[in-house]
Amino acid sequence: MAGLPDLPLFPERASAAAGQVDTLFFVLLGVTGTVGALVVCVLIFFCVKYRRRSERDVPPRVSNKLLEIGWTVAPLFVFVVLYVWGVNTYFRVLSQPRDALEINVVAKQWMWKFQHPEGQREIDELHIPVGRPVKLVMASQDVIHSFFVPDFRLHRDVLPHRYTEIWFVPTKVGQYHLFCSQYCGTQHSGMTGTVFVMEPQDYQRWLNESAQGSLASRGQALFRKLACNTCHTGDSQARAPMLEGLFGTPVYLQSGETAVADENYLRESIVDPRAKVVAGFQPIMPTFQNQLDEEQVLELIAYIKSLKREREQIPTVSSPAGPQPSPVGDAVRQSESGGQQK
Amino acid sequence: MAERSISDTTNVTVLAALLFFTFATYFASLFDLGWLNTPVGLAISVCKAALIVLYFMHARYSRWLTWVVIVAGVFWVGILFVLTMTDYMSRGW
Amino acid sequence: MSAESVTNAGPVGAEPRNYLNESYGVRSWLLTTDHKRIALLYMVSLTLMFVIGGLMAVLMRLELLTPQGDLFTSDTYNKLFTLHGVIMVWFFLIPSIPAVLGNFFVPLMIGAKDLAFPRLNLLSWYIYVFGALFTFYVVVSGGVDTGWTFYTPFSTDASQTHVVSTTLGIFILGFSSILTGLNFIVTIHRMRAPGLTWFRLPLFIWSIYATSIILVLATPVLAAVLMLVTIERLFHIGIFDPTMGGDPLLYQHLFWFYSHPAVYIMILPGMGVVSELVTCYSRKRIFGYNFVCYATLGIAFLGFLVWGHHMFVAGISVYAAMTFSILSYLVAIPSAIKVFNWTATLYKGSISFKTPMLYALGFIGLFTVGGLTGLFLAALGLDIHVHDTYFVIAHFHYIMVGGMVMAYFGGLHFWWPKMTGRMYPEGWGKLAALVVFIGFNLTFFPQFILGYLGMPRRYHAYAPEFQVLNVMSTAGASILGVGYLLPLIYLLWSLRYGKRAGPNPWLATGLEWTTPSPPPKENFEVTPAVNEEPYNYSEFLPKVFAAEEVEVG
Amino acid sequence: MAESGAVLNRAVLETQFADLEQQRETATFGMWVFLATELLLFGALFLAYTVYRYGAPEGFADASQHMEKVIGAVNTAVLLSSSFMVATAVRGAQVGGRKRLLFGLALTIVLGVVFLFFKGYEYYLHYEDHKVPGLNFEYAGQYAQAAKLFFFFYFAMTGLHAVHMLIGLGLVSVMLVRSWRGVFTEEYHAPVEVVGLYWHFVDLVWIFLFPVFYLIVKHH
Repeated sequence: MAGLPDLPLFPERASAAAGQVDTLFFVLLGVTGTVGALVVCVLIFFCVKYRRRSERDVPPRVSNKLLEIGWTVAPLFVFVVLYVWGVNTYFRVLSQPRDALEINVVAKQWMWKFQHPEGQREIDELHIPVGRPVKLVMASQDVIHSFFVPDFRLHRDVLPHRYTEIWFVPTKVGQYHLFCSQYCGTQHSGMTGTVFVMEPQDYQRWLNESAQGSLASRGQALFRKLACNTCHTGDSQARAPMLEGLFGTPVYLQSGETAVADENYLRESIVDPRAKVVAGFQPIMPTFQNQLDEEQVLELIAYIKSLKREREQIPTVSSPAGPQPSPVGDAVRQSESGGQQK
Repeated sequence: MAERSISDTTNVTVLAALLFFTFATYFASLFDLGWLNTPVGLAISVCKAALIVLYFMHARYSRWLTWVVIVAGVFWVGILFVLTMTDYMSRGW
Repeated sequence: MSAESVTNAGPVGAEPRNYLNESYGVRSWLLTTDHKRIALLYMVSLTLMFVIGGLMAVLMRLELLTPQGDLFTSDTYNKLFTLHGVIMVWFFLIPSIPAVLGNFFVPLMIGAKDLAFPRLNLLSWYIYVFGALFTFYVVVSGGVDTGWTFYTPFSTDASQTHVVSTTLGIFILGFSSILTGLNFIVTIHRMRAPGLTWFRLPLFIWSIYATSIILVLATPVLAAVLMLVTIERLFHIGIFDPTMGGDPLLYQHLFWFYSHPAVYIMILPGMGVVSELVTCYSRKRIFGYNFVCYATLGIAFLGFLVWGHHMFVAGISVYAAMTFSILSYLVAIPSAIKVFNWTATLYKGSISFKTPMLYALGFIGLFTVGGLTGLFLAALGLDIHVHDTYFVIAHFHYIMVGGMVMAYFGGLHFWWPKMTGRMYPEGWGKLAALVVFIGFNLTFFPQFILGYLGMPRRYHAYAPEFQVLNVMSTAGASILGVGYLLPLIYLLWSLRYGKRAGPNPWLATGLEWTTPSPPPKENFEVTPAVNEEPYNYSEFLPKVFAAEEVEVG
Repeated sequence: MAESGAVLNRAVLETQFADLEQQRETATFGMWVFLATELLLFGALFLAYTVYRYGAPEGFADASQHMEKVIGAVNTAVLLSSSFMVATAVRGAQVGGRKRLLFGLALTIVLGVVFLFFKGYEYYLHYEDHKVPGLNFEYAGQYAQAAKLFFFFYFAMTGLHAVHMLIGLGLVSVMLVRSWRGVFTEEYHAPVEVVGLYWHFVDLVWIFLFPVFYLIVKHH
């Protein structure tokens, strides 16, 4: 055996949130440690000092109402402080930055699948650049899983049929454990992976090496294959709503309500189109629930999201200053070149 | 504490009220009152339930202990509803 | 007759009539309506379940000696922790103190002849056994692998094991819980001896009362949700299946509406026992009796408002999470009050360190650790890290095992003379208490560190850097196992060879100590009357000593 | 007469109680506590119903149009009348009117059976209509998913209610037999009261089941 066994006692701090969570931990440890130590010390002190010396001992009665009220009210104040601190940390960890690198996560028994916006796909491995916010949009294909990277102090359940989100800023280059922490069956303990946090230039190199066509482009291909474009033609006479520029905008529904076209809305509209029908249209769209897996749904959503960007850039593209590459254009080119390579 | 019996007149009156409320709730459901339909239906049900608890179940003439049980039961169902619906109603915020 | 009986105060040659020698034969036990005999029936069945559940824990700890999952297949391991949880939670912890010590001592402590509904009491035991049979069937026929929490959609769609038999077993057991709780509530309200007002009740009664409220109001929700899981699994209607319009989080809401208060079902009776022990062995009235009473009810009530803290990362709304977080802090206050009051009770006391007192002191220390680490989990910002890790495992084992099981053993030793008429061997008792305390801490303290390091719970194989702490934990578990085995042996031994016990070997106050050990079938020769507050040691003891002097003189 | 009453009382007084009054109050209190349990049992199901109705209000309203409103209303009246009969029987027991006791209990059973008959007929209609989830569920239109949940909760909750009715009918029958044998007196009739409480509770549950399943209005 070579030397002492590996015995870490504290996890690494590899994300921006880790420090905040640890601070809260140490505050709690300080407060509870003090209280706990005090109780135990007093307990031991009393046990020694007031041990029975004679079988005929008759101790006096003691009571003190003020003391009682004191130690009822004091914890209340401490707890309020701790609570506010906890909520504060929670919100700081949860509230999302704007320019995050968005990566899709599909969990299934018993693996993690990742899709990068540029199209790279990985299983049980996640490569990300250091120092840049990363946002994960997660869904499960079967049961509930939970995305857990201890060194990032991060935890979020991954639910079937619904997107949950989580974000973080990796601050340290290295490799980190990824665990599934919600029990999910036979290979639950095997549903682990590794997060590779890389220098930006290394990440770029990795991206180039593993390029395989962007998500949006795959979504576009799928869109055609499923013949979505027969109804979603994109003009105002179509049988189905226009998808261009849809993402992130409010949608008026037949029920009179309004919904925001976010990922969860788009997802629902694909797998259960009749749940929220857009005002002015018939519920004629069939469900794609059993035809698409979660990854394909995410690809379609990526495509729909990219349609928004394209429209925003129409003026730029048609401007005399010369064509600027739009993400979708890039993606299509990439996928074409990928196709040629095969 | 000796038990107190409830007279037949009271019993018959209560039955009449209950049947009337049943008709009322049915009648109310024939009209589209907008969001009010469900509250109206439930309010009538609460009235009926109150009559049964108070008279048929003798709660009106019972010890405070019975009342503690009734209030606790209703209150705990309230806890279940309020805290769970807190989650569902604020998910979209 | 054996030699010991000569030293007994009772008439030489014949043992006085008591509930044990009142009648003989299997029938007289299986058809008894005597609460004391039913308590013993429960004790035997619970011990059996405890041994089975404990063996499963030992097997799990053995598996976790090495990072590779090499001793069992992952399926076997998953079944082990599921059954360990199911058996320990529902078939040992929930009934433990209420059904054994509560059944035996509630009527004795309030001066009643029996519980209000003796036949219902026997029925509760049969229902318990019936539920346990389902669990045995599950064990024998191949097990269940959902975890004791039965999270959907795993339990309804994915699991290939005996989910339905297990949920039915627990469903049936629920009736036993409800009927036991109902019986206690009614008994405590309606059957108290003359003069025994609420604020003259021993704290054990208060805690059993609060526990019963939880049993009665929470268990039906578990019954409903298990029913839904069973139907969903059998018919796939989509109740909790999100692809068919259901919401798996609703399952979690309903499940934890029961299962969080269930934690208080498990710990409140333990607190009651500890209050009895601390007062008796320090010869003091409990410090702040009224506050402890209110704290007991406060825990039972607030315990219902905090279930959402099991779901902070599950996808509930942030506003719901905030609500549940603050409520979770609130429930810690009455628990803190109790710890402070037990400690303050020792002040100026006359403390003797008999075995039950050792367990009680151990309880206070371990419960404090368990309770304080609960604050870590209630803190939203921290729970997103330690949720579903070994930190949680360590936390609730400090409460369940360090708290409840310690209190159960303490209470068992304390009342053993009353229940059996025999003293347990004091030296062995102290040794076992010490072994349990050391073994427990060695088992579970490393798990706090493991948890913060990020080892998730329910892992059959784990990352190699977690090994050293896991080995420590397994070593502790083997010590703990020995610690539990010792009382099993010497308590059985004492049934035959133990010193005979007088009516009040500890010089304790309380009605149960005024009747012979073991008590007669009808508990008291004359219905006792009470005209003083509980734990009135400062007046009780001088009287006892004076009487002794008269006798000697 | 007084003496035979005392003998009888001694026979029905259980040993753990001091007197019949304590025994009676204990019994009714026990039933009330049990009803609190029942309340939470049904409460959990009502909550599940509420959550899904909150998620799909139109779907639930749509599905509710398939309910047999009139049968539901008639059944409500039947059940309320049966409660009245129980109340009459209890009154009879209290004032020593044996005839009224027997009459009340018998009519309770009749009305209870009528209720269950109607309920069974309704179930049959739903079965014919292919509205039984897990058995033969078919639903046209965009609300199929919500409707399935609606009908599931309908069957689960009215089914559980019907099970309670059956238990109640059994208990009332026992009471009828015991009153026929003359067990109950002015002093001792706690079992009738306890069973009465249970029956009223089952009635209460229906009072809420009726509007939430049968009477959802579809807005246009």
